[in-house]
Amino acid sequence: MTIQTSKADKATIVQALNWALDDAMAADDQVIVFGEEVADPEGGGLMKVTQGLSTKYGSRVRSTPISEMAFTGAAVGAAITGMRPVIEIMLMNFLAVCMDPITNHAAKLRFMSGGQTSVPMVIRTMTGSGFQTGGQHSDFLEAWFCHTPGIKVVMPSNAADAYGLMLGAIRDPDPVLFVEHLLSYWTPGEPPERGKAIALGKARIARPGRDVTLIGYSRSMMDLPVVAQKLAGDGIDCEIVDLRTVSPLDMDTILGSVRKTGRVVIVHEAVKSFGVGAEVASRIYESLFRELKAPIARVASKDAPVPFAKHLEAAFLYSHAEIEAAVRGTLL
Amino acid sequence: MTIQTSKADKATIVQALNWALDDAMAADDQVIVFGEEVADPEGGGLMKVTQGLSTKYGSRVRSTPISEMAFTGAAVGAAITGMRPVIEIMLMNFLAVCMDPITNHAAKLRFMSGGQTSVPMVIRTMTGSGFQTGGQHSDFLEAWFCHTPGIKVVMPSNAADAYGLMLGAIRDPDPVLFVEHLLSYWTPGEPPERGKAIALGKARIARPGRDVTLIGYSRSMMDLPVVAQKLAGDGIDCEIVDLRTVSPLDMDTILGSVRKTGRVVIVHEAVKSFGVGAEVASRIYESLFRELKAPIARVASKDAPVPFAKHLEAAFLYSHAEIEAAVRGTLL
Amino acid sequence: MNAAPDSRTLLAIYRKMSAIKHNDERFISTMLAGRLSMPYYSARGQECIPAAISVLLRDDDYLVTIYRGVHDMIAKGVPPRLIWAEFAGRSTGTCKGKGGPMHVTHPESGCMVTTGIVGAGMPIGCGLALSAQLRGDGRVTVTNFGDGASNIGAFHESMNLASVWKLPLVFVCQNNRYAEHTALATGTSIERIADRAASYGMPGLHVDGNDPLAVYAAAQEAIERARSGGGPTLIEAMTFRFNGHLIGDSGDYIPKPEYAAAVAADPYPRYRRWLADNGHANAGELDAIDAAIKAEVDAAMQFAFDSPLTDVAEVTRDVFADHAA
Amino acid sequence: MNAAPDSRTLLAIYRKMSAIKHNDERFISTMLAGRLSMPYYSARGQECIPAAISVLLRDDDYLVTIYRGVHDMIAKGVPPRLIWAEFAGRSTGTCKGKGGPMHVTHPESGCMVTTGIVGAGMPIGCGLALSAQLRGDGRVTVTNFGDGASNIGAFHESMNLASVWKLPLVFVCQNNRYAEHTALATGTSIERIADRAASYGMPGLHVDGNDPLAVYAAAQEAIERARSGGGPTLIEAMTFRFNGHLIGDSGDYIPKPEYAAAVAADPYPRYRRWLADNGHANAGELDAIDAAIKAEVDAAMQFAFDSPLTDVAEVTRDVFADHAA
Ligand SMILES: Cc1ncc(C[n+]2csc(CCOP(=O)(O)OP(=O)(O)O)c2C)c(N)n1
Ligand SMILES: Cc1ncc(C[n+]2csc(CCOP(=O)(O)OP(=O)(O)O)c2C)c(N)n1
Ligand SMILES: [Mg+2]
Ligand SMILES: [Mg+2]
Repeated sequence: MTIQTSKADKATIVQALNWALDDAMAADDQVIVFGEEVADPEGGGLMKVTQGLSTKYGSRVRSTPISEMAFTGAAVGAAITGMRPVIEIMLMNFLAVCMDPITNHAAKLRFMSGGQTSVPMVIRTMTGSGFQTGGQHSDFLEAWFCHTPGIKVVMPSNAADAYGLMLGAIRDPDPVLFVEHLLSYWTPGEPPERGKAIALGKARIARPGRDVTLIGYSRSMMDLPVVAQKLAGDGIDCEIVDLRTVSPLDMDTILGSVRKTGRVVIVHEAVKSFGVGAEVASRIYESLFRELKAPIARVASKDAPVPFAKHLEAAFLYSHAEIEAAVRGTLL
Repeated sequence: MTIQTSKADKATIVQALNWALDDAMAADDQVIVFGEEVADPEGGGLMKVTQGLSTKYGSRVRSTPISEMAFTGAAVGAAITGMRPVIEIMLMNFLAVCMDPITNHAAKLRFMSGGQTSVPMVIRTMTGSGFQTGGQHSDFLEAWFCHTPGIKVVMPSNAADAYGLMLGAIRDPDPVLFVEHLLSYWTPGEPPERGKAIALGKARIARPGRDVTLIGYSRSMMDLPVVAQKLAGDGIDCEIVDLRTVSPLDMDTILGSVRKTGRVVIVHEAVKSFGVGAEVASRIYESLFRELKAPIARVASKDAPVPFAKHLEAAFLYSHAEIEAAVRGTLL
Repeated sequence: MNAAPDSRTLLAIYRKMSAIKHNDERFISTMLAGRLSMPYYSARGQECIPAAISVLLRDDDYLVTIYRGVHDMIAKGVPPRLIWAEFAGRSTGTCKGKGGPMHVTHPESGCMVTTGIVGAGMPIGCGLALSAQLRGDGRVTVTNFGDGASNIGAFHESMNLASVWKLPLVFVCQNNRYAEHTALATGTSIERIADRAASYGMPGLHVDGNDPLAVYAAAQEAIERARSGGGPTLIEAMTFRFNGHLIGDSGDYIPKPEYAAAVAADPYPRYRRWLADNGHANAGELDAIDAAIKAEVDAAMQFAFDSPLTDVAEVTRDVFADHAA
Repeated sequence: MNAAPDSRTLLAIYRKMSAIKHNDERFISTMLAGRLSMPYYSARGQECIPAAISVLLRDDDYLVTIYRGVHDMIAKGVPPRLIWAEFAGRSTGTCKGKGGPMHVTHPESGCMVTTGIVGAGMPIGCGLALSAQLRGDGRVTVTNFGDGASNIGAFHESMNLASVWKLPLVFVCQNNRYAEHTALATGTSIERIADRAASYGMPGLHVDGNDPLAVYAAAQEAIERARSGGGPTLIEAMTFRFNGHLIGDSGDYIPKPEYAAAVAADPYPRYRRWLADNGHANAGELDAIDAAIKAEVDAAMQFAFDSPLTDVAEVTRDVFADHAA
């Protein structure tokens, strides 16, 4: 695990995150890891992101009982003493059993203490439809946390970003919700530069273009390049913005792109209503109302729970055709 | 409590809600009420909304242990057998300890069961800044639930609506989050018509006007008429839309108003970022982009936890001056 | 006061165990053949528990179970063909394929909720029991969960609430010694989960979950107490799950001798032997039961695959009762 | 192994009790005079518990408390003048007036978190204790909560986690018999909350919380166990709060004889008498302590009202470390 060299051609997100945790733990003995099954006797995490760490770092890596409230709260407590806990909530829906330590405490203690304490913790969690896990295992709930002042939300889409953002999240003095996509774990991508953190709050232009700005993050970054490629064949030149950090939003990058294109399509896997897309759109309108050439389109999952059957699950998620139609719609 | 006659001039929201619960319980023995302190030996609820009910209806009204997860889940269980539980979560922030029964269960069981079971429960809760209760007792979290398909969100602003909407919520076949504002409980208003429910999902034009549409709900309905009144003096004629049901949104009423005015200011007490205002604005733009005369303005609380000190608390909340400036901004 | 089960009851238990086992085996083989796709949490090894409890329940008694719950559902009376159709995503499935293995609901057989959130079934069970208590309809609620679930807050709150309100409820902890890959002692600070009942002034019974007579006796006591207004009971039934947490689990984390001992205590052959040894049925009769069950499994599977896939328009239906379809 | 407290320690306890009582009385009178406005949860009647525990703690030991926590804070060493300034919304307050009575934090005295969410302090206490365990710095964490809080999920999860990880933690349940307006038996199914420790294989101690010697002895045992790696302890200390849930509470829900008996057992005069009767101090010496405390209260209040109100720009500061001011 630690013997990876810079010669590796490609890396997966699983590898990248494992390296990030390993590098962070090696560099700072205040970094600790806990969650259900994260230690090696229990398999090194549901997706093996923490594999090898407990063997290497001993009691700094612990498998917990099924007690999300207790161990998330424990991360808050350890963090205010200056430790840097990175905890794993096995799936994003399980955040519903431990909202209180996150939203009432982690996000607020810096403020409520008048700046005396900070809560430098990272909550890793995973989600994503496509595995037929049904209504309680694949939701995207990032909007809840984006609407909670005091916590940052990071949602990487490739290995290099996952590594750099994880290091950035661990070093960040404030709590970070770090959302990993189940489907993207094993996609090979550019390997990260070891030891180099990416600062939170910076979006990335994943594809430069002139005509329409496509804004996405997490899973939609697997889809937007495909659609953009297809549209390029018809002479439509899309710029793709990968938000990476969903809160706080990097409005400079977003507005820079929209100033150029005047057209926007926002795509996310979370259900559409009251989702992240609404905020992104509202802010763009607030700044560039007169420069927009068309209303901003939002493409997202249906406003429903995630269904079980494979063909229903596919119909729940946005499709490439919908994204394409939305892009063409901005050009009418 | 039950001897109120239609001759009463005015009613408060506390009275209206108490009547609604009483009338619903009298009409349907499947309506039950529980929550911390809701029975008479414990005082009939933090705000006395349930006062007298346990004396009248016996074990259908119960004070619970401090176990929000258990009793909210219990409401889900009772509801799927066809009972109509109305539970009280003492303050809105405490929803953070019982999100799971609400968002993973109540909101999803109809869908996940393929329509076999429904969850006709009402979750009453209260909140509002202005009482110096600090960061964990006065948040507005309605956006979390609006972003959760399968649950409706109702936020009344006066006694007549509170009564009618409570009856409507109890009769509704789906789960409803019913948010009451601490500051408005004792404001006298038009008395409700006993026995008459208001269907969920319908906004109300609280003031007709030509120039600018002001959209609000809950507390902001105490402020918008004041600001509109002031602006009327300067010849600015505001139309006020009280959403009442925040999810699902009554887009017909909203768009009808905006078609007329072409200008919109949305005001809510929840923090601005990723809040309800973003969705309302996005939908208006999606439908009426070319008819809008100015970008939509959102006025809301600062993106911060609620501070304790009175003068800071006041600075946290939007001000009348901000609303007024926003309205004037749309007219530039 | 409690009677030992007669031969008819004992064979009813066997029949349920056989149905659980054979459906389970067919689910797995059908998945491995690539004809079914789902996250499947096999309860193979745990069949005795719901089989022995369910013969004591009325059809209208309520059941709450978890992702690992097909055994509970079949024992309670959910028709396997509806479960098959659900897993195959058909319009004839219990939930039209919208729920899947973690969310089977079938009110006609009392199967009210299946949850995928650890611990979440217990509060819901309190509500079902509250409904029965207020309506005075005599229904008992059985709510199932695992050993790992006894560490989550919902367990504590529900046990306390059920006790304070004297709800007609039976908490059944199916202790298979692992929570996903986590051994009991890694997550739980005491040896017997049944002992936690004392924190609520509730009776706690610890039984061999692979012994139908032991489970039956405990369930009889608990159900009678619930039915007669005596309040809730916690039953901890010791067992094992032979196929790991979910299909695909390597089981690496289970020490080999522990696994071998668990399989040696497989309740199904053990109970077969016991029935024969004690003259309740001979091998031929038991084989005939199995054969009938297998034919039912064939038919259930056929029913599922012959049924139409659920219409994709269903993806936005049932969100609200009045939701535009 | 445990020694009884000497006269010096006994007077240190008295001094803390006096400071708690006199600050409390002044907060209330200042509120009633309209010079302070806040939701105030008086702990008058409970002062003995933190006073007797705190004399056994190091300055760098960690404290977690709740909205009803001024007694815990003062006993642990948070300077009253900073608390006064906090309540008055001054820039010199512990938290610049941004936290208020429910959220006082003062790391220098080990007061790490005050929470307004019932039960929420216990998980955080686990984390403070985990930090101490991993760093090997010998710190002990004391986490306070009420009787009502023992019914919420966080209690269960934290007790279990603390036990499994053998954390250096003391859980202190200040059982004042009411949770807001709800009597103990309405919400809790057993008589002694200390008995719930058995569910976690944890020692549970039930003591008279109005008896400094009893609290001292229990705390000594628990703190020594924690400090020496022996893991957590649950202490249930029986007490009463004389001023209701919060100022303004009518107390209607408390039976009059119960209230009268509780006031008759007021720990403050009782302890004064005991100290005098047992020759640890005479009335004059105790009066002198009280007089010094009252002078400190005067000064603390003066400090607060002489301090500037917090700048309104603070309303968007401290949300994030790098938040634009
Ligand atoms: C709140 C929550 N946390 C974590 C999970 C992930 N998870 C699913 S099953 C499981 C193990 C449960 O073990 P146990 O209660 O013993 O039941 P078993 O699977 O052994 O039948 C875990 C951790 C979950 N579904 N819900
Ligand atoms: C999760 C949650 N539910 C409800 C409340 C409202 N509440 C505040 S204090 C309290 C009573 C707590 O009683 P107890 O634990 O006995 O502590 P005491 O106030 O008696 O010191 C309640 C219900 C809350 N703050 N948090
Ligand atoms: Mg298990
Ligand atoms: Mg109490």
